[in-house]
Amino acid sequence: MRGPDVSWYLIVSAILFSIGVLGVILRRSPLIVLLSLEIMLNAANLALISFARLHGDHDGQIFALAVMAVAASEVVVGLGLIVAVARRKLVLDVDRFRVLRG
Amino acid sequence: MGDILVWAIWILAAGACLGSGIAVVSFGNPFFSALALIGNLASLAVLFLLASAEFLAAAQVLVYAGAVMVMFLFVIAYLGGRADTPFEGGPTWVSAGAVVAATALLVEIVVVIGLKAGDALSQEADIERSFGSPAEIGRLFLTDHLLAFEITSIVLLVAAIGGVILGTKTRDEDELDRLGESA
Amino acid sequence: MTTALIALPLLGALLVWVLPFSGRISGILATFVALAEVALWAVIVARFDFGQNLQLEDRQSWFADLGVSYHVGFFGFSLWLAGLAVVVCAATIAYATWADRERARAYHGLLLFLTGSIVGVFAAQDLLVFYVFFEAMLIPLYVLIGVWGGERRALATLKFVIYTMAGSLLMLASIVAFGLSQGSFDLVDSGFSDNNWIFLGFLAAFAVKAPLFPFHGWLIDAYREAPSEVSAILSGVVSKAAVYGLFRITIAKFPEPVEDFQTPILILATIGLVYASLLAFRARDLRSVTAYSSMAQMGLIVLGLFSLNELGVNGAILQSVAHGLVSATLFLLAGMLETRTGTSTFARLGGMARGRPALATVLLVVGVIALAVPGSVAFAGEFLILAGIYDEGWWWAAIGAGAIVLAAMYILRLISAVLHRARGESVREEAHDLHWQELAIVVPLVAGLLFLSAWPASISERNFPTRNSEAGP
Amino acid sequence: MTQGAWLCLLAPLGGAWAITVMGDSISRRTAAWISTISVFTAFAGALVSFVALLRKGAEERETMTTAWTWLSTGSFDVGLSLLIDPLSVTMMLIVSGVGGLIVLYSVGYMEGDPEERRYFAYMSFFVFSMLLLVQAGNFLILLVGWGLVGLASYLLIGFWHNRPEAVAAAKKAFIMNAFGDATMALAFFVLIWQTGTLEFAPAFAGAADLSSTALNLVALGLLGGAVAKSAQIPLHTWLPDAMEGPTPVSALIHAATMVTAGVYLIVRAHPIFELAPSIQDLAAGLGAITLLVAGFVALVQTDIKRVIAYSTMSQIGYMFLAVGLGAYSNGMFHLMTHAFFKALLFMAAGLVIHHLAGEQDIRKMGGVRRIMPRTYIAFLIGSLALVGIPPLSGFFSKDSILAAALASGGYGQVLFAFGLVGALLTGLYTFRLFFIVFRGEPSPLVEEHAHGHHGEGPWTMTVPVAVLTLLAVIGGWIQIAGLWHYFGDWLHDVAEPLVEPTVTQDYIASALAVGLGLAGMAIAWIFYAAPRRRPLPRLAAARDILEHKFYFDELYDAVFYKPAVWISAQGKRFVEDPLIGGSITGVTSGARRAGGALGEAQTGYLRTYALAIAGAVAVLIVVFVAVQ
Amino acid sequence: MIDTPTVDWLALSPTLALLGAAGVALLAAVIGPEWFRRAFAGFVAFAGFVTAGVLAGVLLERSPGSERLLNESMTRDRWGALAAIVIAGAGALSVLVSWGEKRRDHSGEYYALLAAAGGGMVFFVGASNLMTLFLGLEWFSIALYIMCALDTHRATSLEAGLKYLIVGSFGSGILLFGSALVYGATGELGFASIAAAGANEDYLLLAGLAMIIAGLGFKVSAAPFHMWTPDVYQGAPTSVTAFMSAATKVAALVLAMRILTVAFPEQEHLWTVAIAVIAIVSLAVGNIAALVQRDLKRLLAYSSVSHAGFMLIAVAANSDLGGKALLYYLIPYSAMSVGSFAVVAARERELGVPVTLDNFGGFLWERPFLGASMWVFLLGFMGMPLTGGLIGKFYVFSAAYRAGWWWLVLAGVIATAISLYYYLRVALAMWTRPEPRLQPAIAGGSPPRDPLLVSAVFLSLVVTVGSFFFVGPLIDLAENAAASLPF
Repeated sequence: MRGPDVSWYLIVSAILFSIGVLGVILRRSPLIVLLSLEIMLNAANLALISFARLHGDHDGQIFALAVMAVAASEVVVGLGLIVAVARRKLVLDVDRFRVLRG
Repeated sequence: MGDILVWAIWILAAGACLGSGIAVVSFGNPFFSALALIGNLASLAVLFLLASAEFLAAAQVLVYAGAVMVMFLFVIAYLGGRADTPFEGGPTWVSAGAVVAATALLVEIVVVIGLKAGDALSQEADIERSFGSPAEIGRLFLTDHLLAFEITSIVLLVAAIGGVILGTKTRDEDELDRLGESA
Repeated sequence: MTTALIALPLLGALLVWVLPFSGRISGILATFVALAEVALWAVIVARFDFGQNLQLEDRQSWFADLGVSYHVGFFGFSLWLAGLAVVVCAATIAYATWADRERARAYHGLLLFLTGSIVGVFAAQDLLVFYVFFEAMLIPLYVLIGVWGGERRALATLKFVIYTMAGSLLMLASIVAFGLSQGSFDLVDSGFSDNNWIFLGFLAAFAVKAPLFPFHGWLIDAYREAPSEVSAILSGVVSKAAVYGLFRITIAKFPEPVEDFQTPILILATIGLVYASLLAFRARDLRSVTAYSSMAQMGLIVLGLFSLNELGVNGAILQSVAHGLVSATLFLLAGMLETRTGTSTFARLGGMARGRPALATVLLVVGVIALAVPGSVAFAGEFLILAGIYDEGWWWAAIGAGAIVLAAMYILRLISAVLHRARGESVREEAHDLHWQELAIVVPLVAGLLFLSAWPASISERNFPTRNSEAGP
Repeated sequence: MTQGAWLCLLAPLGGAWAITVMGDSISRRTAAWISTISVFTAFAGALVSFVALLRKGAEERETMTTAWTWLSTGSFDVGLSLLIDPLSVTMMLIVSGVGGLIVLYSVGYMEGDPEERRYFAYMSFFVFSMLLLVQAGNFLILLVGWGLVGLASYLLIGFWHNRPEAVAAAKKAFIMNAFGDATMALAFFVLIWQTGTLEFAPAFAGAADLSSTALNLVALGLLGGAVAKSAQIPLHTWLPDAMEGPTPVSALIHAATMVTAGVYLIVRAHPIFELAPSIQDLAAGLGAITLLVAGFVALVQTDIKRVIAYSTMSQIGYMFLAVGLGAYSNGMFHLMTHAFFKALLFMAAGLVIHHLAGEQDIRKMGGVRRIMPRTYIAFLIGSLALVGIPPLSGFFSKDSILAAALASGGYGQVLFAFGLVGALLTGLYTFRLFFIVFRGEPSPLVEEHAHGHHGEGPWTMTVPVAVLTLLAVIGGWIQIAGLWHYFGDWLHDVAEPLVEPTVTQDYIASALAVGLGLAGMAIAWIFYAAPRRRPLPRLAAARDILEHKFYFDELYDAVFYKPAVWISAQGKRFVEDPLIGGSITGVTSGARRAGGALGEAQTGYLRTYALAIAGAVAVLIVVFVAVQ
Repeated sequence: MIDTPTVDWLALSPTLALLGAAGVALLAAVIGPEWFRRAFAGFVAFAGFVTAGVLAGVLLERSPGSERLLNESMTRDRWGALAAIVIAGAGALSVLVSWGEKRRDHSGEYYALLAAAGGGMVFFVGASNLMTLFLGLEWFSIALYIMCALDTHRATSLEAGLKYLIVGSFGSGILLFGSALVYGATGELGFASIAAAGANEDYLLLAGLAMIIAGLGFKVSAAPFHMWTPDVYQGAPTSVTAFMSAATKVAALVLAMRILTVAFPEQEHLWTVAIAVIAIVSLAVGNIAALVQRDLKRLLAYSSVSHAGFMLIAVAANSDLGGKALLYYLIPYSAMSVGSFAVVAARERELGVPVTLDNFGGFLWERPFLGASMWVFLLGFMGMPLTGGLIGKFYVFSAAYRAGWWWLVLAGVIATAISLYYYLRVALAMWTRPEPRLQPAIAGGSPPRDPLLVSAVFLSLVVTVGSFFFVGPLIDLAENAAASLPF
């Protein structure tokens, strides 16, 4: 049972990664930015897993698992931060955060 | 025949994955984006499965699409999913730059993969049936990657503390609010 | 001994900073330390064998992997430069005490620190140690100008720092390159280099510090804005660090590049000499004249150094000492004038000779020595320099001699503008002559100048032990 | 002998030092007397040396004494040494003797000036410097003395420092002399590198091997110094202005001693000049030109001291002429007699000025004879000596110069003609001055001061005048052509003359010179003193030229001073301020602008930060892949 | 049955000490009485850092060679141990600086997070496979994100936290993807194994390397990955900035050198040049942008960018001299960094507003010790003598020169010259004679006495100056440490 070889997975992964990058750079809602970050991490995961398959090596899978946990952690902190921001009645728009600049 | 089925599933999953990914970044409303991400994660789980990562596929669905995204949705709901117009605001060169940069990255990675594809990438290793099974993963976690495992837990712990700290209101904030009201 | 000479003022500085004395007391303490330093220097001179080269060495490994060690010691000529430093610094510290600067503890401590680092520069026999002292010398100067300077001190400090550091940093790069290619940073152990770029890096630092035309952008502001005693050290002593560096490093270590670049350097020095003299001739205030004259003199000294013969080099050292004392005294006098009139602008001065015989006499004597009237130590130095440079081409000597005529013009203008003619609008009717304490500060300097005028050979024949005409230790 | 020389040298320095250091603690009078005594002590020292030298044989009259090494570097050293030989002793005697008389005169002249102490310190210092100059045992010490007399001259010309003219004149004198110092120094550099020494004898010996270019350079450098110091054309313009100083200063420095140092220098360095004959001829030529030019300019001056100053220039021109032709003793002889009679003239003029409360304009004078008869006599004797009327001192010395010129071939005879014209002019301008000031009816100004004083001055002033009057009369008798020549013999070994005029030439020269001098006096009488005076000829152009002193000042102003000022101003305007001062501010403001631009790039939009990272990664990958 | 792997507890002990401290502090922060929390947590965190430092010292003493543990999860060597000491030192000083921070809630948690972040860094510097690298990075990064945003009542703090979080996660996303590519190219995660896999000509590996450099460059705050730095440093609580500026740089730079030399020796010709270029860009951007800053923290942030450039020069040299230079440089740099931010914190606390060049005026005369110390730190940043800053630059330049890269030396020289301008502006502001009229009011009447902060500044001063005089011993340490890397 052979499906597409690893390069196809990788291409998907690359596209997904680029979508994530686009999302982070283009979107202004911090929530969607966070979601885009998740997409980037998942793209990486996909790459890791397909490489694990390529090499027949579990390290990649384990790495991917750890990444999931890390992604979850980032989400937790990110959401906490967004909640704190919302509590301060600031507009949820990353473009509005530019007191610090120059 | 099996191959074709696998291909078909793969194409479906990959398409769904990319489609939902695009959806995530293009929906105006974060709520829909989050939902799209769930779809994205689920379709990724399928791809994982096809790449012989059963345990990870399961974890993806359970942990990610389940737990994390639920939290996400909860927060979005708490904040009231305010929609914004996607791809607008900020300096215009940012959007152009983003597209250029993302495309460049994509092309580069694809080219790199393409350069490699001829030889190495098609030579998939022969794998055991147990490849990617929970048992294997679990064993490695307790032996070779013990440290990574432990650290993952620490990261989660730290993040949890962070979530708590940031999520709760402090007295400094209270005071600020009072000042705001009196003013 | 050498380390003691370096460390004494540094420890004194710490003491002044730490002990919670009032301003006046701390000033007196600092003055005592400075005088003790002079005494220590005198002891060293007494023990020094002028028939030998490097002496009184202290050497201790600092970090061995790159071959850097704390290595200090004195040559005959560097001992004179160090003597100039300690004497001038003692005078300036005494003057600062007398002038009663605000925040006196910090001020006096910084002056002592400066003294120690200048002595360190003249003693350094390792490139990195040299760099350390060279820079350490600048640190207190920055503060002294930046805090106690005049109205435009911020600009003056910035210019001074950026100019001097830009030069110094190029030197640091050169030190790195030189030391690594030689395998040692020690000035005694290392050999010669024929790398032009490394040479130019060193040259840059010294050209700025001296300053040579056209690297003197910092000069006028710094000299004008700094407190007078700081200007005294700056022009009198700090510029001599460049002399030491030029001689001990560039000339001694880069024989080939020196040959190659001799003419351009001589041209720059000559341009600087004439240019600064001309500007001094039209400058509008006492300090500017002294500043530009200082620059002109440095051009002359560089001319002597790069004549690369015994006459010129000896003359350069002699002239360094002479000019150090002269310009320090002139700046101190400028300070004394400013405390009386609140200005050093010529247009507001004049007629101060009347009723102020001591002031007039001292200013006149110093001025006359500054313009190198024959018989003065400055004349002896300039004579040797020009005699030395004559060998490289009569035109250098001719231009140099011409510049000395210009020196006569601007110094006489200075003297007249301050002392002669009708009383200036800033000069008070009631004549305040120099106080005896001020005299006690200035007169020893003048006496030193007169002594050296009577016997310039006391320095010129004790610079180098050997009688061969090859310059360089 | 050496003790005498050192005493001679150091006594005035000690006097100056004592007056300076004691400051207010001694009275002004005490300072004056300290100075006077110190200079007379120097004279005593000079006499001791003189006597000691006389006792020796003619060949042994040369002693060097070195106090310590003054300047040395390895292979080159110069001692602080004195040379005692007939030449230097002659100068020592003149300097300290005439100097002593003038300082004594100053005691009276300067009385009441608030800064007397300073004056006398300067005077003593000057005498010291002048003695150092003439006693110097090598060129460098000579240059030291040379410079120090310049300094003393500066100090004394500008003594009344609240007068801007005095300050300006002092600066001018110093700077022109500094120019001369510089050319001398250059000459010494040649000597150092070519002969390795600055000692007189070895340097002269070594000079023989030099190339003619080098020799010409050395001689030219020395001549530059001499010309500047002795106010010869073209470096003469400072001397008339120097009359801003007190009159005794003019007498001492600008008549008797310092200005003649150039003559001394040429005599001292004659071996070099003889090796560079063209330069020596140049010296003679310059002297000849100066004596004419100065004589002409003296005709129109209206300041009593300036007239005498131009006359000094003119007489030094004679001396240059002499030494330039190699008649060294003749030049020195005239130097000595000139010291007597010119000092006398200045001091007599000083008496007049003193009497008239500082007035120096001869147009306001007239008939001074009535109120100052003895001064009148002294001035008359001085004037006659100056014109060269026998048997006064000037006659013998000036005529010996003219005779030497006559004996020096074609070039010499041209110069001889110059000298004769000069003699005519001398008679003319001297007696113009004399007649205007002393003859005729007293002018209102003179009337006004007629009864102000008792006598013509205090004894401190009159005694020196009397002594100098005597010297002006008899000073020339030590050398009478055809009879004896003690002076020439005395100097013979030091400076062997190149020309020895015959007695006939002497007589021809004397007759012509005296005749022309008398003619000049007669013309002066016609225009200024005759009962029926002839009106002055109206030569407007000539007058203009003369009153502007041949436009030398204007020329130097246009050629040196103005360009220097202009260059300086342009340098400040176009180089110093914009380039040197502006470069750093330009660089910093440029850097700050760049910083501002970077700040703009730091937009605050976090999305741009991510974009920067993504872009950089993209570039990095491309580069890596492409390079590989 | 699973064979339990043998764990080298000593190698982990510094990390564990800090983790333990974090745990204890957290407990106290949660269950202790309110008055007790801050004191206890602070003390525990301080003790944790000190213990970690001591244990790292022991580790340094007892690790003569380089030993890979747990399937290349981490390496026990002197390279990591020395870096751990520096991090622990910076952490301990940061605790002292933090003490005077007026924070009513979460003060206990703050110290727990500080200790946790420190633990992460200490672990991170020993990481020797891509997974532990990523996890360690996230460990301390997440702790820092939280700490940056800790002053939730301050909008700038939130802004800093949000920016740091998003841009930081973006950076680690790129790092992760790069790791994945490297893994794909070699099939290995461990650094040494990557090198051994011999996938030298592999484009995947190169792309991965580029992304890893970017990710680490982000943490180092090297330009052009630096843009978060000024915003975050400015917005974060000052004590956090102090910790971040010192410790994060140490961790990231040390690890960057480790991964580049261990995992990518064959790609040396690429990454040395890349790092060199990044170094130059950092020098240029950091210094030039700092010229116009008026906010002191922001100015120091740009300065830290430029110093990242300097230290990257050492990395680019890729030699034992470079390694030595890097480790040596980090010691005074950390001290100067913590010290200068501590001084800023002191001023901030007495004024109650952000410190700018304007309200810093006259500081030297009001607080002579702190002012003089600040002057010394500035001198250190400039690379002036009597501070280790000079020797650090000297070594960095030496390393670059010996590597044949004289143009890096020149770039460093020019950058230093530019930097003088803004450092000196700070100094000039500090020296300004106080004019009562212009003097900002001190919040709360009189300057708060904060002996702990003063002692932190004092210790920083001692290190800054001491590292100048005792170069020999420190260099020996650094030399031994650098010997653990395969140059």
